[in-house]
Amino acid sequence: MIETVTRKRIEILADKALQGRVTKAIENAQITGWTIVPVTSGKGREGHWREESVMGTDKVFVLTIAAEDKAMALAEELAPMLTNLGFILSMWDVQVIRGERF
Amino acid sequence: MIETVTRKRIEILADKALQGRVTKAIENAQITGWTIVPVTSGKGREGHWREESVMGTDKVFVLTIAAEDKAMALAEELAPMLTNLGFILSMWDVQVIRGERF
Amino acid sequence: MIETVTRKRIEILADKALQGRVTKAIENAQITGWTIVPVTSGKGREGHWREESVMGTDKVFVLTIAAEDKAMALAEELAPMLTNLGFILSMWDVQVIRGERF
Amino acid sequence: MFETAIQTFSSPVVLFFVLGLLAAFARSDLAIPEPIAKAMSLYLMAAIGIKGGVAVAKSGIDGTVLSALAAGIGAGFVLPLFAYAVLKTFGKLDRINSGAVAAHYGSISVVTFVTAVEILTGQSREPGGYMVAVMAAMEAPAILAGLMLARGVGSKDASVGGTQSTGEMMHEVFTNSSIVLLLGAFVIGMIGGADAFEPVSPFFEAGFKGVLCLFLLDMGLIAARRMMDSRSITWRLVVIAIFLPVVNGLVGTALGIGISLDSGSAATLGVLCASASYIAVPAAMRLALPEADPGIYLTMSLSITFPFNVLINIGLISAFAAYLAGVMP
Amino acid sequence: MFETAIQTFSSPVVLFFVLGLLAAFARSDLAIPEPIAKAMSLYLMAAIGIKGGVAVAKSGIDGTVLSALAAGIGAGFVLPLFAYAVLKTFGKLDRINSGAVAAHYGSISVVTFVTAVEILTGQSREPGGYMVAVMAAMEAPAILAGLMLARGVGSKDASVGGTQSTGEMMHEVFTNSSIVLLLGAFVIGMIGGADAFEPVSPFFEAGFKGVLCLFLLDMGLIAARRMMDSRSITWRLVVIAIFLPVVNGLVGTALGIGISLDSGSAATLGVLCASASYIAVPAAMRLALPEADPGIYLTMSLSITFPFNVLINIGLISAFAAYLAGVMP
Amino acid sequence: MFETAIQTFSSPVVLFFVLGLLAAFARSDLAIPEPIAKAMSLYLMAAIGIKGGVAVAKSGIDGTVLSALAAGIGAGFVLPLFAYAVLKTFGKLDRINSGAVAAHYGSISVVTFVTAVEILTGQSREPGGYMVAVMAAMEAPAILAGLMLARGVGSKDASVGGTQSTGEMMHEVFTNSSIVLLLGAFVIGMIGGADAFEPVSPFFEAGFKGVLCLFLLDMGLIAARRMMDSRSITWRLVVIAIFLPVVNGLVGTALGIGISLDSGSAATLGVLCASASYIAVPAAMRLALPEADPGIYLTMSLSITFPFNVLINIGLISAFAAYLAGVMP
Ligand SMILES: Nc1ncnc2c1ncn2[C@@H]1O[C@H](COP(=O)(O)O)[C@@H](O)[C@H]1O
Ligand SMILES: Nc1ncnc2c1ncn2[C@@H]1O[C@H](COP(=O)(O)O)[C@@H](O)[C@H]1O
Ligand SMILES: Nc1ncnc2c1ncn2[C@@H]1O[C@H](COP(=O)(O)O)[C@@H](O)[C@H]1O
Ligand code: NA
Ligand code: NA
Ligand code: NA
Repeated sequence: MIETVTRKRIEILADKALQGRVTKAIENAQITGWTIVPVTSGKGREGHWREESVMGTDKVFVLTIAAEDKAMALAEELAPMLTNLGFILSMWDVQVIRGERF
Repeated sequence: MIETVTRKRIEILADKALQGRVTKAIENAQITGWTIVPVTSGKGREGHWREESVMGTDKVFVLTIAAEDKAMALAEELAPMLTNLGFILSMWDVQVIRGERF
Repeated sequence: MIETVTRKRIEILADKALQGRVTKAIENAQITGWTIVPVTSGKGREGHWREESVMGTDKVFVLTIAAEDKAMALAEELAPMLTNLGFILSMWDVQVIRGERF
Repeated sequence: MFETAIQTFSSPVVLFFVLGLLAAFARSDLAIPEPIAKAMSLYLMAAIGIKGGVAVAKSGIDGTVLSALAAGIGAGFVLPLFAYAVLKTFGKLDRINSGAVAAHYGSISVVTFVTAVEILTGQSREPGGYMVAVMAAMEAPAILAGLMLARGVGSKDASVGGTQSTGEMMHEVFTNSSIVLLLGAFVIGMIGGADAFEPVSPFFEAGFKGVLCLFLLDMGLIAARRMMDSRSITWRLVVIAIFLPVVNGLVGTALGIGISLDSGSAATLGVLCASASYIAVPAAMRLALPEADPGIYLTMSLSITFPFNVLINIGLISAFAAYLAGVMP
Repeated sequence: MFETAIQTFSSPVVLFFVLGLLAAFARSDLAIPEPIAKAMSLYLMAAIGIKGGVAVAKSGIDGTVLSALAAGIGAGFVLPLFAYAVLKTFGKLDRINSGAVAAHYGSISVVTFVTAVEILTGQSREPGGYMVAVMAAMEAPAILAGLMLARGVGSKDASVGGTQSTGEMMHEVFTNSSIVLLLGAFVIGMIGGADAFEPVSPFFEAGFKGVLCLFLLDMGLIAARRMMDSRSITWRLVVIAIFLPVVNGLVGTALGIGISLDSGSAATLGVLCASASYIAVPAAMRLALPEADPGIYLTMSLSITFPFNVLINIGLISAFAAYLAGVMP
Repeated sequence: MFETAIQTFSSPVVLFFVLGLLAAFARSDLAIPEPIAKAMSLYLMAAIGIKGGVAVAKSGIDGTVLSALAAGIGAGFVLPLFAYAVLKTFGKLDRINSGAVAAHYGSISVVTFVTAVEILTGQSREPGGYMVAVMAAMEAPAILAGLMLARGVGSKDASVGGTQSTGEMMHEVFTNSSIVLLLGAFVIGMIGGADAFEPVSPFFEAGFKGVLCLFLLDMGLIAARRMMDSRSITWRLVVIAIFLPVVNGLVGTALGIGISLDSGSAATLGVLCASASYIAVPAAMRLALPEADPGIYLTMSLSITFPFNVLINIGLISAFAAYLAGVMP
């Protein structure tokens, strides 16, 4: 049977305009990659938002898969943005194939 | 090291036209927020569908993060729609930072 | 309280042009369905890519929920593509309602 | 007849539709991006609405207009009853799906209307500008009729869709984006009149037919793909999806001649009755009757009736109107 | 005055804006797909830029042009100071939000400008082509002024936004997509001149007003939805969002007449001063001042000031300019 | 020569391309939404196809047309062989990537073709309408040649891409969306002829150059960003991406003059040979040869050869054609 290893998958909801700050943090944590998934609207304590690309209110999900220690380092680095910029972060364990890639 | 808490992440695949029923259920369950992710096509027992926004066959993923009790209350409320309207629901445990938000 | 069962959720990042190979593998594994989520850009060991639909560099996430045995069979079948075609696969346990569907 | 067919098949609009059908059947990956398809449909609604409004501002509202409006609205309420009966008996559909499909056939298809206007204008029988108003007025009545049939008039229904109040339902029907845009643009056209619209006419008029070509290319692609994927369609439903437009087309045309419309306008009323909605009504049904199966109503209206109307039935109706107008001058 | 109002309200552009507002208030699901809205805004920037560039290539740069440019840039730096003071004291906003909002009111709204040009041209008082250059020159100064106010000039700020260097900030402001496209198209227009642009004029000129109609439909929808969702807006901010355009409009118009612009151009300078950005500045703020609340600055500029300007204030400013031009000939 | 350069650089189409390049190099966030870019490419294919079809319907198919077609198809099969040899030896690419890149250079770039037609028409040397047919005929042969080279003719290949049957491969190449749309629109144009197309010409003809401006803006942005991100490009590949269009351009032009085409049509044949595909072929390769690296073939064709052709090589080829036509009258 095929071999899998366990990694952390981290998902950060961030403003598209500030996506670069998140991916820079990912690179600083020496994680090998990331992938961007679009989102179109949402609601939170600050109320309702909608993707309005003309005004630049868009958000995105930044996904990244990494070993636990790097994932925690990333979470640490992103923590202040979660508070100041209204980002949201969640993470969980996943099994991946060819774990040496992550 | 940064502190994380465990929450449930619930993901519901629903018709875009009926997205409001899902988010109303989320608000009824007193969950603080939700986020919409677009989807473009799929296949299930009822066959193949594609995003056709002219005819309104689009679907979306509604994501929400909540404490376990609220998550179960939401699942309970959504259960009839899963059967009648062909929605799909899955949920799993995630770690979040600043858990008081969820 | 509502009853849930545990299933595997598998997520494959693949070229949109090759999406059909992934969904064919899903059907070969006798999994009942799948859903496509768009992605817009990313970075990996091979560098940066962006969705450029004119040139056909788009990628997608193919999501599918299945019982563990089928999930592993699918992973087995997809393994060569992960290496040759640069796909990425991760999977984790989720709780679903009406588990007989998956 | 034969000449009409030639004319139909040398129209770029029709040829692009056929290209879409063929490309999808050949399993080409050709596809119009979703936001563009949606934008084209909004553009077409706005352009048609404005054109109709400006025409009515010019012509005014007289007896002909009022009787055409009355005929259209009446047909919108009556045709679903007939369709429902056929669908439930011969078609063997359940109540909910019969009601949903009946709503589609009682309502109208804006693009079929526009294609008919193109073809009739090519025959120098351009219908009156007020027919846009008739079309707009025919969008909603059938939705209401179909919903009542589906839910059983008066009966309290325990299904999920049924938990919605009639008020909510009416709100959703009348705030449906296509209906709002078509009527809104119509009113804007009436307020502004021809002078105000001169500056925007390069966009809304000169560009119209070209956009229609690309929109029909997309409809051809979608109609063919849907037909190939379809699982819920029986031969009985295929028969109905051809039978209803033929019958409704004849009835509508005769009605038009009966209330003394010119032959082009009467043919257009026939086409409106023959056409089945695939933009406004599916969107309304998804909200108001979510238990109904889009695999049935969309495949019938878009994949069977729409191509049949565009490729064959408009020609038949146009010939029938010319014949009737000759017989009863 | 009354005639101007009539003229305003029979313009298709304005009527589509009103349709958007009404549809959103009626909770219709009408929506323009996001990529289309974005593409329309890019198209409008490119078209305006080219038009201005071609106009300046034809007219050349003379004393009038230079003094109008100087007046515009000066206003861009000064108006935010006044706005900031009002927002911080009467408006009760904190420093960061006051600076962000001040940047919006000091900068300009391209669509308000275009609508004013439409309306003034309808009154045979078309402003000079160089006013596009003035508009382009007014985009950035207020962003810089607002950022300095928000960060406290000279003070080292420990906030997240403040970790960005001034160099990075300037880079982000000047490579903002709307500014790059507007200026780029302006330069292209100047290089090519009228001859080179004849072949592309069907696309960029003839289509312009129609696209503007649909863009304003969308802005009406978004403005109204944002207003209904808004949580952070107090009555004080509503007052300011009306008060600033009135005062800035009068000041700008007087300035224009003062430097001997014709009445149409002076009114346009007034409208530029009165208008608040909702495309370029929000995008720049999201990057350079992410702690500021878009719920405040976008709701004020897009949902209150923009409709006020389009529906009422352009008429007032135009009348005021005509009056001043009459008094001081 | 010098005049040609001036003409090239005052064409709005070229200027928008340069704006895109500059904006991306300056790291502006300017971007055309993806669905719009895709829609523009579909629009350009449809418009060019129709135009060519109408032109051939008018002129008929004579000896010149047939020999131009034969020359184009022949070049499509032969040029990849030469390119493959250069890529494998001097370029040091492996077999798969050499085959993939060779397919791109043997095939054609529709946008380069259109830009050349613009520039030649500006010099009163408009090529014959049948050149669209030649272009369409040149799209596919090089894809087949390149695939055979990449897979090793006759050899059974165990790689993932190789598991696909030749039948499937041919199906994917010929149902490729750009090829279907270009050929489909060509046939539609031939069936309808000029009369049928008059009503859609405001959309497909008048709008064409404007859309081309925005499309080239986007191509400039993408080409420059891809170049800045590129990791797999060596100086040897850069040299080849300049060398091949120069040689292929000279060969194609001489071939054109040799078969007695007028100097504009011969130059166009040269440009077709010189151009490298970046729409149809990459899409086909992604399916049929997924192991090849898009970072190589797209960067070479789009980021190096395309700008080189648009900014410099079209001018050179045009001058060479004029010279040859003078020498051999
Ligand atoms: N409980 C939640 N589950 C999923 N998404 C959330 C949740 N809370 C907030 N969000 C998302 O995060 C955005 C910002 O949240 P907030 O800062 O609370 O307004 C919201 O608009 C949602 O898109
Ligand atoms: N096993 C599955 N995994 C992921 N998505 C599924 C699965 N089954 C169904 N779906 C999605 O749910 C939609 C409706 O499913 P169904 O009601 O079974 O046709 C499908 O079209 C898919 O998009
Ligand atoms: N660690 C990661 N986390 C999330 N996505 C990744 C990761 N590594 C690679 N990817 C995605 O997979 C694509 C291909 O990866 P690669 O083959 O490493 O270039 C990248 O462009 C990303 O979109
Ligand atoms: Na009907
Ligand atoms: Na201002
Ligand atoms: Na070539």
